[in-house]
Amino acid sequence: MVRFVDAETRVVVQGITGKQGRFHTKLMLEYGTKIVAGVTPGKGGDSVEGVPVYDTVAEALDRHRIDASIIFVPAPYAPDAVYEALDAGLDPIVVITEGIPIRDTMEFVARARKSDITIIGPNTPGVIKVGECKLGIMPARVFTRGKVGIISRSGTLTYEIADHISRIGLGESTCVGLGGDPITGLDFIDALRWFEEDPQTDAVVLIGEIGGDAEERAAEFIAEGGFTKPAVAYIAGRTAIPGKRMGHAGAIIQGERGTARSKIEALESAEVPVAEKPSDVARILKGLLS
Amino acid sequence: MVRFVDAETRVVVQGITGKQGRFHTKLMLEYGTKIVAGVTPGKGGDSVEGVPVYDTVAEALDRHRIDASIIFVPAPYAPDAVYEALDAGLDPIVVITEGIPIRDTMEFVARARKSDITIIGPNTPGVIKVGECKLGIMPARVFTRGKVGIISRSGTLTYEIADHISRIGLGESTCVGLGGDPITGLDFIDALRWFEEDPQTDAVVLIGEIGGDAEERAAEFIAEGGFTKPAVAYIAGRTAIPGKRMGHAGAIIQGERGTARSKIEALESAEVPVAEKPSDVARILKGLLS
Amino acid sequence: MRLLEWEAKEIFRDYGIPIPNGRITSDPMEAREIAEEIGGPVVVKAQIPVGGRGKAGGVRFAETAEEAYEVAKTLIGGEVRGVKVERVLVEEKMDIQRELYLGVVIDRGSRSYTVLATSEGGMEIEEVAARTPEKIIRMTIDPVEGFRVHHARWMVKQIGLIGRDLLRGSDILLRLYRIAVEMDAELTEINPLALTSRGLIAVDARLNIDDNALFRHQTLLERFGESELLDLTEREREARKLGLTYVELDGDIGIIGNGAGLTMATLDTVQLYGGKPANFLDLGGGAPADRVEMAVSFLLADPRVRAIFINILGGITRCDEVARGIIAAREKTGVEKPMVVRMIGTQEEEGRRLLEEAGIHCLDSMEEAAERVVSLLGR
Amino acid sequence: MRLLEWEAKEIFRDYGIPIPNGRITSDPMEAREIAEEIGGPVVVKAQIPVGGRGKAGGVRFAETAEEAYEVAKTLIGGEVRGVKVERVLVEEKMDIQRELYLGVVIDRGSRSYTVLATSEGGMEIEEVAARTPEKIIRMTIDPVEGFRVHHARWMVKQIGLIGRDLLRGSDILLRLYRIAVEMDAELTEINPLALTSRGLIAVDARLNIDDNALFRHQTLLERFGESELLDLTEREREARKLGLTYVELDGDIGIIGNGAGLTMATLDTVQLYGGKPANFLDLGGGAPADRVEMAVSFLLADPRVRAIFINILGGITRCDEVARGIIAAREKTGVEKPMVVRMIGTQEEEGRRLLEEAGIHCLDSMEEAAERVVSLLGR
Repeated sequence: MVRFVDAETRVVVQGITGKQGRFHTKLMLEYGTKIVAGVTPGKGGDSVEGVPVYDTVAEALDRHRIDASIIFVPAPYAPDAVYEALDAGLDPIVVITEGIPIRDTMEFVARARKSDITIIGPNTPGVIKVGECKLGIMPARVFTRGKVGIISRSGTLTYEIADHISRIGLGESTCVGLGGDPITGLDFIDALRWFEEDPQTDAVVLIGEIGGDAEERAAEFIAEGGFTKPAVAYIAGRTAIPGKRMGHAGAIIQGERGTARSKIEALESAEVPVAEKPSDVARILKGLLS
Repeated sequence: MVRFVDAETRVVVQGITGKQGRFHTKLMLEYGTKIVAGVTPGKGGDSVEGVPVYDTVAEALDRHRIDASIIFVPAPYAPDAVYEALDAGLDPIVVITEGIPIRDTMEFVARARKSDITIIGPNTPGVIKVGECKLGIMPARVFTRGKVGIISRSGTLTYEIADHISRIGLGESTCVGLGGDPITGLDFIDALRWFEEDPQTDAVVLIGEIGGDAEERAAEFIAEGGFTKPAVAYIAGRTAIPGKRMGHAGAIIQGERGTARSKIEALESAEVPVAEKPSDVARILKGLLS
Repeated sequence: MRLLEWEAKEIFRDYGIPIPNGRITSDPMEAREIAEEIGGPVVVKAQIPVGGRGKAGGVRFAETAEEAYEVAKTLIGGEVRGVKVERVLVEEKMDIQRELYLGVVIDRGSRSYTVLATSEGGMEIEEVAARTPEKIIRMTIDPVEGFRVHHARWMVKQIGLIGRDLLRGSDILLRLYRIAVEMDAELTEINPLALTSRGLIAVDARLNIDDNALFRHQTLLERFGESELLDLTEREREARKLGLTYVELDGDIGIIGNGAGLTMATLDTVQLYGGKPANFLDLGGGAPADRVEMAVSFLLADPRVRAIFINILGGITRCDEVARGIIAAREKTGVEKPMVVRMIGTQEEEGRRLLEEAGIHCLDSMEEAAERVVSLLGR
Repeated sequence: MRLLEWEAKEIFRDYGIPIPNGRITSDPMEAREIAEEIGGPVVVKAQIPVGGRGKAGGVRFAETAEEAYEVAKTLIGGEVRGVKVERVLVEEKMDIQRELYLGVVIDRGSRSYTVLATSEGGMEIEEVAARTPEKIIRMTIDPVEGFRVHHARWMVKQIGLIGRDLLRGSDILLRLYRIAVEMDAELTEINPLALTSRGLIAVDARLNIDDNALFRHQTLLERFGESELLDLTEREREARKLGLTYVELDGDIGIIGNGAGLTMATLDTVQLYGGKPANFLDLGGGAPADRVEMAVSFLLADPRVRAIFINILGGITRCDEVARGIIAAREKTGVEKPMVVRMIGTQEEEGRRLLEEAGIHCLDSMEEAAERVVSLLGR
């Protein structure tokens, strides 16, 4: 079963002494996230923003109760960090790192599934439970507490749409970035299952983009009744051309697969309205929820 | 839980078209073993001693109900054959092949343990339930049906001792060869657990040899009450010299570890009589059982 | 990184997969020599990084060495499917009895390698999937368990190989899987795998490497690095040198965004209002002023670009840095083009102030900004 | 296959494990040159396949190149622990601050690799295990899951490495594990791993390869094959060439059995009756007459052997083949030695008949036969 975060989630930051790790540890602490330890091999004994740093997750676990991990380790070493978190039983594991080889991701995701541990990412902005816990790099400012859940393959587009949802007065419950890579630990269906059960979520926004068939599979899941709350979608990349990678490693149309048209059609046939522009999402939601 | 064989066990012979495979298929059939299929990749459609040959175990399984496998495949390819049998869920898998690299054995044994499948061997003469099923290469002649179980690291020494036990009128129930390699799927303790539960076995003979500490661990298991029936042991290699491999890959004294003395002392302190000569085993047994 | 046929074949050969005799050349004279060495009918194949070569005349047969020379001369320097042909592969023509297909792809849904085999080789696997899906044998590989020889045997048996061909075919399939894993391939394909009098031979080869994994395949970059640029436009090659995430499109509105999704959405919205984007350019997260400057200057220098739309949602990215970059680009290039900036988020006020001072008005809404930039061009 | 120190170090170096500067030589003059190149105090180490070299004078220090020459001259051609020294390794002397131990062994009980580390380097691990077992950090590796860098970090942290040394130490330990797996090692050891001013350095190296896996390490056999024979006696080398499974012992009764366990039991029983076995010789399963002939001839040719005891329990092995082999050996070598044959099982009658005809009496019981052969020699 998928696991996200809340006010009680106690976190270790892997790669805490790097530039990104330091910066976001500060922002997450400011948001109220319970970061109890950091890990950077060879830097045991240091501290970052008052958070003690250990050489290994095992040592951090000897001293602290820890539930979840967020990983800022560079791509060549990130899989090692994931295995360390998996071995420690941390759940969820948020992998911020961009540029991890697909093969590595496939392998650690497979291991995580065997242990029933949720991996969010890689190449994700993370997950936020608005007002309680931010386990990621998203700007806090765009989120206000409310009833809309967001599942997204894109970072800035999430902020764009969340900003509209906040401004229109709906607000968000939990927002999760699946990550921009072709293979991610979490997919739309996993997240939809979670939101279906989440009492704090009344409706969900799906933000997709070209590449793969995750949106089509999500549409099928919804059509089959797997998710019953109101849902609205936005798909980026209507103008993308086949064979070209549009920024994200996962955003590429291969042959006739992965087009925005295919995704939009699938969602619409599952009776999920698909917004033409990002700003339409909030308006459609408002209509559905009133 | 360990699984051995009986009159109902239906068997596939992997590597059936090789010289050894053919020869022993004939002998096993003569003994009454239910060999229902053979496998040799590229030889699908042939038959050996009236047994149909398939290219893959999967195809054999499509046509026959099969429980167990015996493998006569040369060492470089034997691990592949084991994985094929494991994937098919066959149990037990008897690996006759000698000369398999230890690393390969460690890996397939680990996988078998995760699936709770019994691997007998490698480098084993196999297992026989006397009068019912011979899944191995042991000469049938030395065995007569009776009440003594044998667990052995050595082939010919098993036949030697079984011959005495047969002649003295006790006879054997089930005899299993653990195999002469340093790492084997089955060890003394696994087999002792099985014999403890086997209603047809009144006493057990342990035939050990130098190298490793399997006999010491068995002694400890017995001392702790894990096996409660009468047991007699014989240990080969009292005269072996350290650092020299005595025939079997596993029969080597390393430093001060793996000596016959250490094994004999451990067994005797577990109150298991250790015979000085092979012929003493049957005599001691007779005393214990009368 | 999409390898060319001959590059993929070199790797296949390194892994012990049988390929036809032949060599690569950029010289028609050498093509003749290669054909002479081969001493029989040959095939001359344009080495370009796009599919559908055959139908477009990029694969030609030659009965004699002289004919090979003529064919090579026509192909080299010419264009096939809009791509300039720099080199051809001259290979012995095989006596093909049957054409099969073997492939290893990444399946996003199951998050694992999927091994594919079909007896219907010679056409695109998508075509087979559409026409006769039941003829595709498919196996999803657990990344932890791996793909084993008995799986390979089972698969090639299903596509009709028996006896020695079953052993050879499963061996080839296993090696193909090893290539996929060890080379971090996104796609590994033999199509067709030909059954010939000499046994099974990989007549065509495809191998696409995961760009994220190139750091552990340095020798690959050294061997084949140059051809990686073949399917990029001039402008895309230039952008790559600068480290910009840029895709060329055929419109006239230059687009800069931060984040792949937002930038794509910006293109889509511009188009929705009737505009035509000239490009995709994603600044990524937290771009400093000099990077922004580089991106803006790049578009200012593009003669196709008649107006620029910059869409920033500041999270890690700071609006003041973006503003400084924009201003510096305009000053240093001295190029004036209509510019619409939408910018909100981190350090928004400071950024806006800087832009206003430089005479650039800033908008709040991306839709409004898109509408504006389109109307600037009079649509 | 037990590699010598310098051979193991070459492999360690291939895998990126830091080792001292130095070279192997069989010439004292060259030892001087190496010492000159190194340009400081050196250590000259006899390359022999037995432990306990140091205490036996096989490892000597030299302050100058001249001294290195002298030491090398003493060692080369001499004996250390009963083994002739053919080559020495001349290496820079390290300034050792601490001596650690890292090792990867095969643990029969858990059926897996076990990784070991201790801060008490420089002595045999068995000694540490006996004296201060609590100082050995031990990790059993699931062959399916493998050994990962965080495991390595955790282990080296336990033996006192911190900061950069923790990263280097875990890196070395991970590489050591990779060697164990990829080289099919039974034992892989760095002892001591020295903490020096230049960082961590593998001052001594051990690497024993699983003989059963040598088929996939052909280059290893090519590089180091000859030294594999160093710890065999002359007679054992000869036997190996003939493909016989033979171990030399110091008695006078030649033993031949079929099956390792039965042959060992035969030695034990002979000794029990007061005899002294001259060897272990296992025919294996199903030996044909010519193989038996070769084995018997081999013992007939051994001047130490005063009587031969052949113990056969025929399963796959056929008694008639054994009998033919024995008779052929006697006839062809023309050597007469007292011979006791115990032979039962497959084709027993035919075998006995053949032997009786040749004047060799056959016994049923191995104990009886053992007693007989001992009494033949008058004990």
